[in-house]
Amino acid sequence: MSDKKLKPAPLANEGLSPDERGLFCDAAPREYEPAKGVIEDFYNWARAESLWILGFGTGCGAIELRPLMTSRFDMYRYGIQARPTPRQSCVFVIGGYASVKTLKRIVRSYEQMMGPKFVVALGSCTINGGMYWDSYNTIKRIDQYIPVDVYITGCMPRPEALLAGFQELKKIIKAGKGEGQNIYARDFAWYKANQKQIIKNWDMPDYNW
Amino acid sequence: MDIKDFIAPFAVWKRAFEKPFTVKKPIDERPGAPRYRGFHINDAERCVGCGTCEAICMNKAIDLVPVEGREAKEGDSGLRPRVDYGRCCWCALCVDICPSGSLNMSNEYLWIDSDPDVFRYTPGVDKKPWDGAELGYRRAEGYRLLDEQRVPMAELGHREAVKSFLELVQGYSRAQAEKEADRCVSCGLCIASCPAHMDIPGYIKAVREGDLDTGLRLLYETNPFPEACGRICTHLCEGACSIGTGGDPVAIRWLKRYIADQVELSAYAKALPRAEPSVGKKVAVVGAGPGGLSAAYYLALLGYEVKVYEKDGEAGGMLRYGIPEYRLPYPALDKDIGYIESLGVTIKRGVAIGKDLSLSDLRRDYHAVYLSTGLPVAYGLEVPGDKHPRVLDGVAVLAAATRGEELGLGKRVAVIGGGNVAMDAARTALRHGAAVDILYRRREEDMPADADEIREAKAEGARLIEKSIPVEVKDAAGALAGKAALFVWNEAEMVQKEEGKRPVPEAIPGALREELYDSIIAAIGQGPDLSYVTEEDGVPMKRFKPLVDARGMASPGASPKGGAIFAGGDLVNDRKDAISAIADGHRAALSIDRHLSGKGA
Amino acid sequence: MNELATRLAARYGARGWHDQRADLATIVLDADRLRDALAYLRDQEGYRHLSFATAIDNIERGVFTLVYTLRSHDKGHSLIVHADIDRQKPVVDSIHLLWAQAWTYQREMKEWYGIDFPGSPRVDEEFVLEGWEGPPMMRRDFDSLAYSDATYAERPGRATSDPARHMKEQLYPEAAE
Amino acid sequence: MKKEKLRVIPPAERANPDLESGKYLLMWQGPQHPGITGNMSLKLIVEGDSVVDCETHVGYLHRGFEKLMERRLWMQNFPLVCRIAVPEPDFNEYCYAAALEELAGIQIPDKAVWLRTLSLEMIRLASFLMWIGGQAGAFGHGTIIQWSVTMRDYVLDLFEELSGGRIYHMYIIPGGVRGDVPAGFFKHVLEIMDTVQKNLDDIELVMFHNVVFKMRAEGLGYIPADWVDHYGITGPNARAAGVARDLRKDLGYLAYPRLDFKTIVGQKSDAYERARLRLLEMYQCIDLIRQIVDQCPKDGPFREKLPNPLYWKIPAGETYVAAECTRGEYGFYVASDGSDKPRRVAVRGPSYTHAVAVMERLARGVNIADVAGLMVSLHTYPPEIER
Amino acid sequence: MDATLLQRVGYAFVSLFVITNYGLLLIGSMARISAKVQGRVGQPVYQPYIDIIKSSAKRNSIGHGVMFYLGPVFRLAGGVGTYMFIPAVFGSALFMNFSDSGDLLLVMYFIFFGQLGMALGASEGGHPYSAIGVSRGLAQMTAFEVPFALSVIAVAVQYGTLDITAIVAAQQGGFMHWTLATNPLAVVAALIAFLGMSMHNPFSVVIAPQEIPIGPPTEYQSNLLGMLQTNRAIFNGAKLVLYMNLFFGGATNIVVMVIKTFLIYFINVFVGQAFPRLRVDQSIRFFLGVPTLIGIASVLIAAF
Repeated sequence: MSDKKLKPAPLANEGLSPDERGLFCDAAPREYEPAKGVIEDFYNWARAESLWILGFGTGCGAIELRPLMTSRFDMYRYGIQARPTPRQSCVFVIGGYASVKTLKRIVRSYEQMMGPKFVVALGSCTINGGMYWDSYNTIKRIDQYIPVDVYITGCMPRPEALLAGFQELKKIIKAGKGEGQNIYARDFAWYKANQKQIIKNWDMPDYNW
Repeated sequence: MDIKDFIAPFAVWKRAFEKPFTVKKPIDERPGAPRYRGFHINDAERCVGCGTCEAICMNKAIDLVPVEGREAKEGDSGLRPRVDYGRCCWCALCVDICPSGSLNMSNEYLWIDSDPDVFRYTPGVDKKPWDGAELGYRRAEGYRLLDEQRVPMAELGHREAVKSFLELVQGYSRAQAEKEADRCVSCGLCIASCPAHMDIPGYIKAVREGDLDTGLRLLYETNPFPEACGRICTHLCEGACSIGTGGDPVAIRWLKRYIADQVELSAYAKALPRAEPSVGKKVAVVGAGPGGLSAAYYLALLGYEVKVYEKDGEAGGMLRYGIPEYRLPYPALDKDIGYIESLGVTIKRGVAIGKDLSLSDLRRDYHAVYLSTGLPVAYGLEVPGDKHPRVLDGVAVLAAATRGEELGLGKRVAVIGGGNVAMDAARTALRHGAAVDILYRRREEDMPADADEIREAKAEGARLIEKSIPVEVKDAAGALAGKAALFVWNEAEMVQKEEGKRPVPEAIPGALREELYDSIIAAIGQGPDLSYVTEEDGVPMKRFKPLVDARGMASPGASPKGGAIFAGGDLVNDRKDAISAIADGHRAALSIDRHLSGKGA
Repeated sequence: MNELATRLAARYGARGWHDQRADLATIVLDADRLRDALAYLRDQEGYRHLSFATAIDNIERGVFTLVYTLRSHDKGHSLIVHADIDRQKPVVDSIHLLWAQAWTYQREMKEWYGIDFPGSPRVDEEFVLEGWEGPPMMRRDFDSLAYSDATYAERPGRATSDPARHMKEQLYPEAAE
Repeated sequence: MKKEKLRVIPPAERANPDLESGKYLLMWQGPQHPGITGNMSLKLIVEGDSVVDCETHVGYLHRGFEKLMERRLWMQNFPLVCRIAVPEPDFNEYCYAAALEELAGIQIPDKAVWLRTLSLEMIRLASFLMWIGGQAGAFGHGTIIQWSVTMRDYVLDLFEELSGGRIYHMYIIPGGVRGDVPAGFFKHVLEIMDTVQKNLDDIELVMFHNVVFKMRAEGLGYIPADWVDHYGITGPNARAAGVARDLRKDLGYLAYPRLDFKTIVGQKSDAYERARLRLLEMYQCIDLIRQIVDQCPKDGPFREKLPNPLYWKIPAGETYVAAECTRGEYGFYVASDGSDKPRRVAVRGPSYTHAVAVMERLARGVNIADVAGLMVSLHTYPPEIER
Repeated sequence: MDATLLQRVGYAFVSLFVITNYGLLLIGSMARISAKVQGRVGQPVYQPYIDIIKSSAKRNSIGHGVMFYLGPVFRLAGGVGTYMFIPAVFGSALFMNFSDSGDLLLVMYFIFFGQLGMALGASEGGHPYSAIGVSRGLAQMTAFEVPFALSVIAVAVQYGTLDITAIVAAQQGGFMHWTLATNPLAVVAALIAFLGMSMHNPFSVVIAPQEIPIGPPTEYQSNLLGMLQTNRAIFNGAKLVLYMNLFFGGATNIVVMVIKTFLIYFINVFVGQAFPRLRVDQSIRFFLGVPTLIGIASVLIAAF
C-alpha cells in the first residue's frame, strides 16, 4: 500500500440540506480494533459462516449468482444468503466491470454496509479492465476505489468458482485478514481522491453512511 | 377463479418428496465440460512465439515475454505468450488461430486469490495445476481461423517439363497472390532466418494490399535480385515461417517473385529510391555474381562510382551459369541486372582479374575493392580413373548449357553428388534426353539440395541411388572405350559413429556395384580460385578463404599500396547460397561506405 | 418496390434506392423532409414499425448520417432511410410524435453524437452517462482508448516484445547499427 | 391505395407532481434493488401506494460497445458482441455473424444453419426459464425461481458441452459455428428436454393455477393492440396483445422455415396473459429443439473458410439483420466502409422500447407493489438498452 | 403456583431461554423444509444462531435518533412481554411464566405493542421503504387483527375466561375438548389471521423484498438487527404457544409443546411456499372478508 499517498483531507458533509444531513453520518470513518484473542476468533468464525451478500448485480456477474442462490448450487447451505439492503449485508459481490455510473452506487452501497465488510470481485474486468479495457465508461481496477478481499477469475466465473471464492473468503475471514473496512478507513483520503477523480458529478456526501 | 386455483399451488410440496436438485459437492463433482474453455495451456516446445495470439486478442490480454532458458533461434523467437487474466475473456480465438496449435485451453476454471497482481502467467512455462490437462477446449477438427494450405502454384507437369527448358513455375496471378499473402500473420519470425533480413511481412502486406510499388521498394531495401531470389532462393524464411508449424508455410518466395514480375522494369525507377549524389569515390567489385552486383547496387545508391569486373561473357555469376534456365529464365535475371546497371554501375564483362588486370591495379585505381568471386572450381571425384574424358564437371556442364553449347552427354548419365548443382545437372541431362542416375554417399534426407529440387528431379525421371561410395571409374570396354565409362561404387550403410552427430556412411565390404554410363557428372562441391590474390595484397587467409572481420573487410585497411579490400559471398561464408551472397554484398557496401566516409570506427 | 421508390422520389426527393436483400432496401432523403417522409411511410405505405433509429458519423464528409429503419409487416419489407445532416450544426426534426419510443432514440443520439432534436421529451437529459464531461463519445474523433488510458488507472507491470524485433536483438544485433 | 389520414397519437400527458407539496414521495427503485431486472433503476413518484410518474434510468451497464466495436477488427468483435445481452448472448452472435456473412457474401453450410437454430432455440428456452422465475419472484413466489433457474442451468450444461462456455457461448462465429456436436450430445438434449418439460408442467400447475398469482397479474399492465406499432413493441409483448408477429415466421431465417410451429397469439394483453404466452412458447421451444435434433444433418462441414481474420476486410455496405429473441426483435445494423473494422454497429434490443417508453407509460397509476411485477412482465434486460 | 416471586423470575428466565432457542431452531428447521420444497438442501438448522452472533459482532452501527434505537427494544419487549404472560407448558411451574388471570388481554396488547414500537423506530430510519413497510404493516395488522380478535373473543366467550391457563385447562381431556373440535370456525379464522401475523406468503407485503426491500427493518443493522432476529424467535415462539393454548389444547409437557407448535408453524410454511404475495389492499380486503365472517360466526357459535 506504499503507493497510497494521502491527499488533503476530504470534505465533511457540507452542502447538504439540514434534513438530508440528518440522514448521513458526519464523522469520518475510523479504524476499529479487533476484539482480543479467542473472542475475535469466535466472531470471525461467525462472520465467515454467515455471509450475507448485498443483492446488487453490478454487472454481468450477477447472472451466475442466480444459479448459486437457487437450488442447484444452493449457497444457503454454506451460510451464504442474499440480502436486499446494504445495511444488513456484509459481502459485496462486484459482478465484473463497473461503469462510472455504477461505481458511484457501488461506493455508496459499500459505505452503507456495516463493518466488517468484505468484497468479492468477479471476472477479469475487476482485475485489469477485462474486455472493456479501452472503454471510456468502465473502470479497470476496482481496488482503486474500494478494498477487495478476493478475486475470482473467469468471464464469467462458473458458480463453482464463486463458491470456491466464498470458501476462500471464509478462510481469509477466519484468519482475521478480512480487514477491508479498516483499510478503507485508513486510506480513506486516497480512496476518496480516486473516486472523485472518476465520478465527475460528485453530488453525494463524502461520508455516506 | 375456480377451486383449482386454490388447490393446485400446493402441488409445490410434491417436490419435497423428490431428490433435491442440489449438487452435493459442486466443485468436485462438476468438472468443466470436455470442451470447457478454461485456463490456457501451452506446449512451450511446439510454440514458436510468433505472437499471432497477441494479434488476434481483442483484449490485449496476451504479451510476448522472454522466457528463461529459451533462446531465440531460427523459426522460434524464444518468446512465449503471457496471459493476463485481468483482461482475458476466454473467447479462445487465440486457440483457434494459433499457427502451431500449441496453445489450448484446459477445462480448469478455479483460480482465486486475494492479490490482484498474480493473475498473469506464461502457460507452459510457469507451473500451474492444470498443465497437461487432457480435457478442455481444442480447436475442432477441420476448423482453423488460418488457412493451412498454400495456394497451389501452377507448374509444368513433369512429363512436359523434361521436354524443354521452359520455366517450370508459372507464378501467381493477382488473386492467387493476394490469397496467399492473406495467410501471413506478420509475425516476422522469418526475418531473422533470411540472411539478408528482408522485411518479409512488409512486402507480403504490400501484396495483400495491392501496393506493389511499396512491395518492390521493400524488396530492394535489402535485396536487388528479387526476380532471381523470387525463383531460386533457398527460402530459409519459409522454414522459419510460423504458419509452417501447422501447415504449409507461406509461399514467401513466390510472393517475392510476384511483386518483381508484376512491376515492369520501366516502372522500377518510379518505385525505388534514387541514387545519392556522387561522393566522388570509386569502388571496384570483382565478380558480377549476385554478391558483387548487390554490393555494386548499394554502393551506387550511396553515390559511389562502381565498376564490376566479370571474367565471363555475361553478368550474373552462378545465377546465370550455375542455375538452369527452367528454374531461372535469363530475361528475369537480365531484369535484375539491368536495373542495377541503370543506376550507373559499369560491368566490365570478360575481364579476368589476375589475368587481364591484377588486384594491385585495382587497389591502386580504386578507393576500395570488393572480392566476390565465389567458388568456380569444381572438386574432382578423387577416385582412380577420375581423369577419364567422360568424367565431367557439374558446374562446367551447367555453364555450357547456359552458353547454349552442345553437351553431348549421351544416353546414360550418372550424376555424383547430392547438392543443388547435382540436381540441376541431373535435370539438365534429363532435358537433353538422357536417363539419369543420381548417386549419393548418404541417404536422401541427408542431401544438401533443396527438398523441392530432389522431389522434382525424381519426378522428372532421375533414379536416386543412395548410400553409394564412389570407388573407381573404369574405361568402358570395346568399341565404347573412351566414349563411355564404367562407374564403380560400393554400397554403404549408415553408421552412428558418435552420439549426437549425424551418421556416416561406411562401405559394406564386398558390395561393389558397377554401371556403364556415357557421362559421369561429378558435382560434389566447388572451391574458390584465389590465384589472383597475391601476398602483397595483405589479405589474410584461413582454410583457403579470405579472413574477414564482422564488416566484411579482408585487409587491415587502406595501405599506401591502395584501397582496402573487402570480401564476401560464397568465397567467404559457409551458406553458399545466393541470398547470403546478396546479404554479404549489402553489408560490404555499407561497410565500404562507412570505411570510406570515415563514419563509425 | 420500385414503385415506392418512384413515389418517394416524386414526393420527397428520395434517391439512391438500393435493394440490399429481397426484404431490405435503403434510401436517402434530405433531412428537412425527413419527418414528412417518415409520416408518409408510416401512414400511407404501411411502414408502421420503427425498428430503431441511429446515426453514423461520416466525419470524412462532415456529416452525420441518420439511419431510420422501418418495417412493414404487411409487406414483409424493411426500409432503411438515410439522411445527412451537417456535422457542425446537427439539428433535425423530432419524430417523437410519430412513434412513442422515438424520443429515447433521439435522447441517445443527442448524448452520443450531439445531434439535437428540438421538442423531443427529455432530450437534454443524460441518457446512459452520468457526469460526462467529454465530447459526445460516439463521434469518430473521440478516441475511447486515449480517454480510458488518461482516466482510469491500469494495473502496471505489463510489457510485450515484438518477435521480429526481439529476434533481431538476440540474433543479429549488428544489423541494428 | 387506401387513403389514410395522417394520424398522430398525442403523447400521454405526464403528471407534473409538485414534490414540495409533501403529497408525493420520490422513490428510486434500483439499481440496488432485488425487484429490478438487472442493473437499472426506476425513478418513481408515488402518491400513497400508487405510482404517479415513472422514469426509467439506464446506463449503469453502459460499456460503449458500439464505440468499442469501431475500434476492433471484424473478427475481434465476435467475442465482444455476446456480452451485449448477458442472458441471451447467442442472438448477438447470430445477428452479427449473419450481417457479416451477408455483407461479405458468404454462404454457410447447412449443418451450421441447423446448429445455429438449435443454439438460438436453446438459449430462448434458457432465457424464458430464468424469466419465469423472475416473474414469480416479483410477485413473491420464491419457489418457482428455485426450480426454473436449475432447469436453465441444465440447458446451460448443454451449451457448455456444445461450445465450452456456460454463459458466453461464442459458438456462432462468422462463417458458421465453432465445432460439430460432441458425441452423445443430441441424446443429452432430449433427456434434458424431458426433464425441463416435466418441471414446466409443475410450474404451470403451481404458478398459472394460482389464485394469488392471478389476483396479482390479471389486469396488470394492459397493452392495447394499437400501441404495438406506435411503441414499437415486439415479441411476446405484442403477441399477447393479439398481434401475430414472429420474426421466425416473418423473416424465415435459418432453419425456421423447415420447422413446424405456429405463432402463439394471446388476447388479453395483461401480465398474466404475457406470462402464459411465454410459458406456451417454452413448450414450443422444447418442441422445436426436438424437431431440430431430429432433422439436423449428421455430418457435413460446419463452417465456411474465411479469410485471415487479422486482415479481413468487408466490402462497403450496410445491412440490418434481425431475429426473434425471447423479448422480441433483436437486430444488428452493421455498416462497413470497406475497411478491416466496422464503420458502425448499432444494436436494436427489444428492451430498449419495452423498458423505457412502454414501462414509463404502463407504470403510471400502478400500485407500487406491482412495479416489479410489471417490469418483469415486459421481460427486459438492461444491458441491451444501453449497450 | 407456590413459587416465590424470585423463583418465578428465575423460572421465567429459563423459560425464555428455552423458547428463544426453540424459536431459533424452529426457524432453522422451517428454512430447511422450505428448501426441500424448492429442491434444495437448505441452510444448517443452527444458521440463525450464527446470524445473530454475526450481527452482534458487527463493529460499527449507525443510528437515526433515539426512536430508532427504541424500535427494536420495543419489539423485543413486545416479544418477551407476549411470551411472559403465556403459560408455555400447562401445569409446569418452570414454563408457566407470569400467566395470571386476564393474561390474554395483556398478550393481545403485547402483540400489538411490538409492532407499534417497531413502526415508530423504523419510520425514524428515514428510508422511504421503511416508511412504506411500516404503513403497510400497520394496515395489514389492523386487518388481520379483526378475525384474530374475533376468534379470541370466541374462545374467551366459549370458556368464559380471559385466563389462558384456564382456557388450556378447559381443553384438557383429549382432542374432543380442544377448541379445534369445539369451535373449528374460530380456529380457522385465527389460523388465517396467523398467516398474516407471521408475515408469510401470501401476506408478506410488509417486508416484500422484491418491492420494498425489506420494509421496516431496511435500515436496521448490527446489534439492532441481532435484537430483531432474537425477537423473531421469541415472538414466533410466543405466538405459537398462544395458539396452541387457545386452540389446540395446550401442552402438558415440553414434547407435546414442541410437536404442536411445530405443526402450527408448519401450516404457515405449507401455505407460504405455495402462494405468491398479495398486495396490501388485496390482503386487507381478504382479511376483512371471509376470515372476518368466519370470526363473527365463531363468536356467534360460542355465544349461543
